[in-house]
Amino acid sequence: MNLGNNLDILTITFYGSAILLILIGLYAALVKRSLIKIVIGLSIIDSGVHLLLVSIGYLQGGTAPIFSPAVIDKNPVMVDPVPQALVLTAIVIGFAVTAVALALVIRLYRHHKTVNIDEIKNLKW
Amino acid sequence: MVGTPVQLIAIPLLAAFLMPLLGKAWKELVRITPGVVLVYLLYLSVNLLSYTIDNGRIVEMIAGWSPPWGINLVFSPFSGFLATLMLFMGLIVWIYSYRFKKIEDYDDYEPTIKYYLLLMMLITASVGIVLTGDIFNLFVFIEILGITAYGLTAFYRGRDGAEAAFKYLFIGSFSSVLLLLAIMIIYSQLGTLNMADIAQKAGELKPVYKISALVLFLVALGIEAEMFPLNGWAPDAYSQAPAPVGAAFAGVVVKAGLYTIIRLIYTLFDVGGTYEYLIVMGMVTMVIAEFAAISQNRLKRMLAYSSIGQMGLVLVAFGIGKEEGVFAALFLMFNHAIIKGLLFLSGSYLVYHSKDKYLSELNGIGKIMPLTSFLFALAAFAIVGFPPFAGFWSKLAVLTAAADSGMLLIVGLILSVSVIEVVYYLRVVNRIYFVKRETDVEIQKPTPQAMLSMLVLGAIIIAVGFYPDVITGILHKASAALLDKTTYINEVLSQTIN
Amino acid sequence: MSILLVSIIIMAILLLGAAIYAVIQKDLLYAVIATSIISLILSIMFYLLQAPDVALTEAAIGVALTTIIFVITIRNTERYEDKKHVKVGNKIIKK
Amino acid sequence: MKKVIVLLLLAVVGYYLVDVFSQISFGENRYEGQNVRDFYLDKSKNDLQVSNSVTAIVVNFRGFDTLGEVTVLFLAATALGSILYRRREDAHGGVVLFSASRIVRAGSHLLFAPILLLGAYVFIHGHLSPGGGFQGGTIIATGFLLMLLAYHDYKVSHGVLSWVESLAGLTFVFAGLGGLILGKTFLENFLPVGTINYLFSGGIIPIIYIAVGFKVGAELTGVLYTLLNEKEYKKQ
Repeated sequence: MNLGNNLDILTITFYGSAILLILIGLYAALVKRSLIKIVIGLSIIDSGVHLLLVSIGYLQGGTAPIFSPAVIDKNPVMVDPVPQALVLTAIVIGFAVTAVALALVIRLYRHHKTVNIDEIKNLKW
Repeated sequence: MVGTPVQLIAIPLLAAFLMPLLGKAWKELVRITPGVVLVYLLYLSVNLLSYTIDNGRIVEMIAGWSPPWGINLVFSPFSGFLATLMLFMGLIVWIYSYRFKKIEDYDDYEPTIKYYLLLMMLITASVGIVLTGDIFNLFVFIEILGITAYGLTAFYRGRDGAEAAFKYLFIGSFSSVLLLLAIMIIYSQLGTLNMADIAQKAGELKPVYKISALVLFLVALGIEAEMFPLNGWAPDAYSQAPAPVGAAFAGVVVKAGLYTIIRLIYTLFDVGGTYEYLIVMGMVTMVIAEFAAISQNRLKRMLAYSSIGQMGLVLVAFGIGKEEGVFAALFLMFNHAIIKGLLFLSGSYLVYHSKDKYLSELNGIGKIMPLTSFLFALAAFAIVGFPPFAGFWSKLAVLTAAADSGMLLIVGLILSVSVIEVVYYLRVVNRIYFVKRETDVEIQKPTPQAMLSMLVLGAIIIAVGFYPDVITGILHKASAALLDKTTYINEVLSQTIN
Repeated sequence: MSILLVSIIIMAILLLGAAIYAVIQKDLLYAVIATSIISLILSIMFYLLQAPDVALTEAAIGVALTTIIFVITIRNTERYEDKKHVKVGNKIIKK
Repeated sequence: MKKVIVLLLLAVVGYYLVDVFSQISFGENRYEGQNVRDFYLDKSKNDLQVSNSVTAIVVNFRGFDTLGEVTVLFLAATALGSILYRRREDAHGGVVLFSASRIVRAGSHLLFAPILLLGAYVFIHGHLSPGGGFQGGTIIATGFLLMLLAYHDYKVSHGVLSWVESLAGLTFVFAGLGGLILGKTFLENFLPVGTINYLFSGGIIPIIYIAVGFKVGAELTGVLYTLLNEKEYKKQ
């Protein structure tokens, strides 16, 4: 599937939505008082960064970097596989960090019976 | 040569994957394995270091692709020295935590295995950060370090540990996002992830990218290295984590963070003004942290702030630049690892059963626990820089370096901050020896192996104090290796596929 | 403008809408569902950006696993962000 | 007040990001001459005979990252267990996300095997088509998740999980050390590479990716199992 050559609109859509995702996530992580909301914010930031990274690797008219039998003889232009490999790693790492964060939230709930940071003494700053 | 640098990473990973199975065979193996691995790695690392000092860097390719195509590990006198130091501290921490009461105090065997696994990986991740020559690989190792550090901080089942760990994780997530953005900017412009290649091509970068990447990197790594506004996690994490882990944070983790900052500034980007920036940030970090330390009434928080202050001093020394500044900074890092390690290790036995670890609970403990108190006092004297202990020489080196560069203001500031340091450390020593004991908190005798690890550190402090030459030779080589950027680039990039 | 382009823009708007919804929604369960919608749209976007591997990963990890661990956490802690809702017995009452 | 500061911060960050990224052209070829992208594409097609070049990068060129990545998951599972650890006497009743009806149970049972098969297919063909160890492993974990949700008392044997996890991890490290032992470098391919687009191609790449698939599947199942078995706290 080819995205066409409306590069300006595509730039604004992909970069714009990625940057806005980062900002929305940042807002949630910094302003919200619920620990779960904060973790949601962090994972939204991660999503934005991943979108940004994949967009950077895109090449106009490129195909997916897979030499399937259909394309191998045509010597096609391919998008950059490196950012994709990096994002693959980053997604898995992000999941691991989210899992640990949520485990900590459950632990904090056990002790405090709340996930609101205003009521958890040491988390205020 | 006995082995290659990649074994420093591969063997602990092998052991980590094996440990759950070993535990099924014989439970004691879980406690012993990390120690055996660390001993072997230390042996390997010392051998490699002595080889490197004579013959120059070892650049190891991974997966058979020469730099800049593949990932590579660089074992230079500089990175090798730090890796050896980290492995040594790791071994000491392992000896200390072997059958450490508070870790073993479970009716179940599960947490023990997790503790040793996480501790071993904490050391390995730090070694990986120091050795790697690739920025994305650096990111992966920083994430490994992060996960282990969160797990270890929340290890005790009290509530404060989880709070400290969440705080750490929150700040750490921002750090990883910023790192990823910086890597992205560099890759989009230079099309490479290899450090030497980036250093070579950095001149082609437009200033906006260069500066933004550098700023993103500095903020992200400043979190690990406890730079000033980003160190909110440190005092909590230090005081809530199990005692040996606190020592590992001070001796190993912070070093890894500092290393990356230094590597970035000295090798990757030569943006004007970063050295001055380092000096300013270092000074600010140092002054604020030392003032925070003097107002603490809990032992571990005081030690944590003092540790941040020392890191500030190291940044100042690196900011002075030149051979002397780098030498002084490395010497400080070495001393800080050993001495702060001893302070954490011995201090935690002094306030073992106390709940809040107030300083007032140290009163008169010198008569009850003479040897531990003596070691604590020894470390306290060493860290404030009294002759003839190890700390004296490093502080002297910083002051000489600053004075030689004509930065008299800095000399004055360092000296006055040192006075604060002297005040609060002597206050503690005074409490230990000359104030009458009032609390009835129970006393815990150190286990023999904990005593052994503390004595080794104490012996090193005294030995380096009387014969600083044993360490300065290596340090000079290491600082020369760091400053020689061109050889670094050439040696890494001249590797070919064999 | 091709249909593809229009649908990409619509997807971007949905993506941001879901993100804003996830942030302002007080019911954390709905917020989590919104984050899984973000992941779903992202994975389509990755596919359009010629990154099928990343799309698969995001679909498997972002949509399925991340959502489920959030849901488990909410089940183990509390469902509402503010104090206006309290759980009495098995019912949730608005104050 | 705090919101104002945060909004200001967001404005600064947003302006900065837009400023930097608006200068990075979207969809254009940015590199001239020799560069990593072309090198990887070329080598993955001609030297390694791997069809999916992302797999080639993840497992071979940057295989060290992947080793680190599996370690991150492994440690996350470990840390999770340590964080949520509770003494047996404090434990009390499991969490029921929702009570599954008979139809759901029958459906889950029916779907379980095909999902596992799909996961295995995805990671076995990681070097030929999109997907691979991480995706396949996650799919397998989803299959177990289905069973865990449908049957509250569904037990995943911890012993089996840790055996699978450890053996898969050891396979990865030994596949890496194999190169070192044979006088090459760590993680270097030491098997014949075969022909591109055949199942037996790519040397050690499919072996490593299959190991990663098993490891990720076992680890994620372990994470889900630990979280699902988090006991509700004793009500005072």
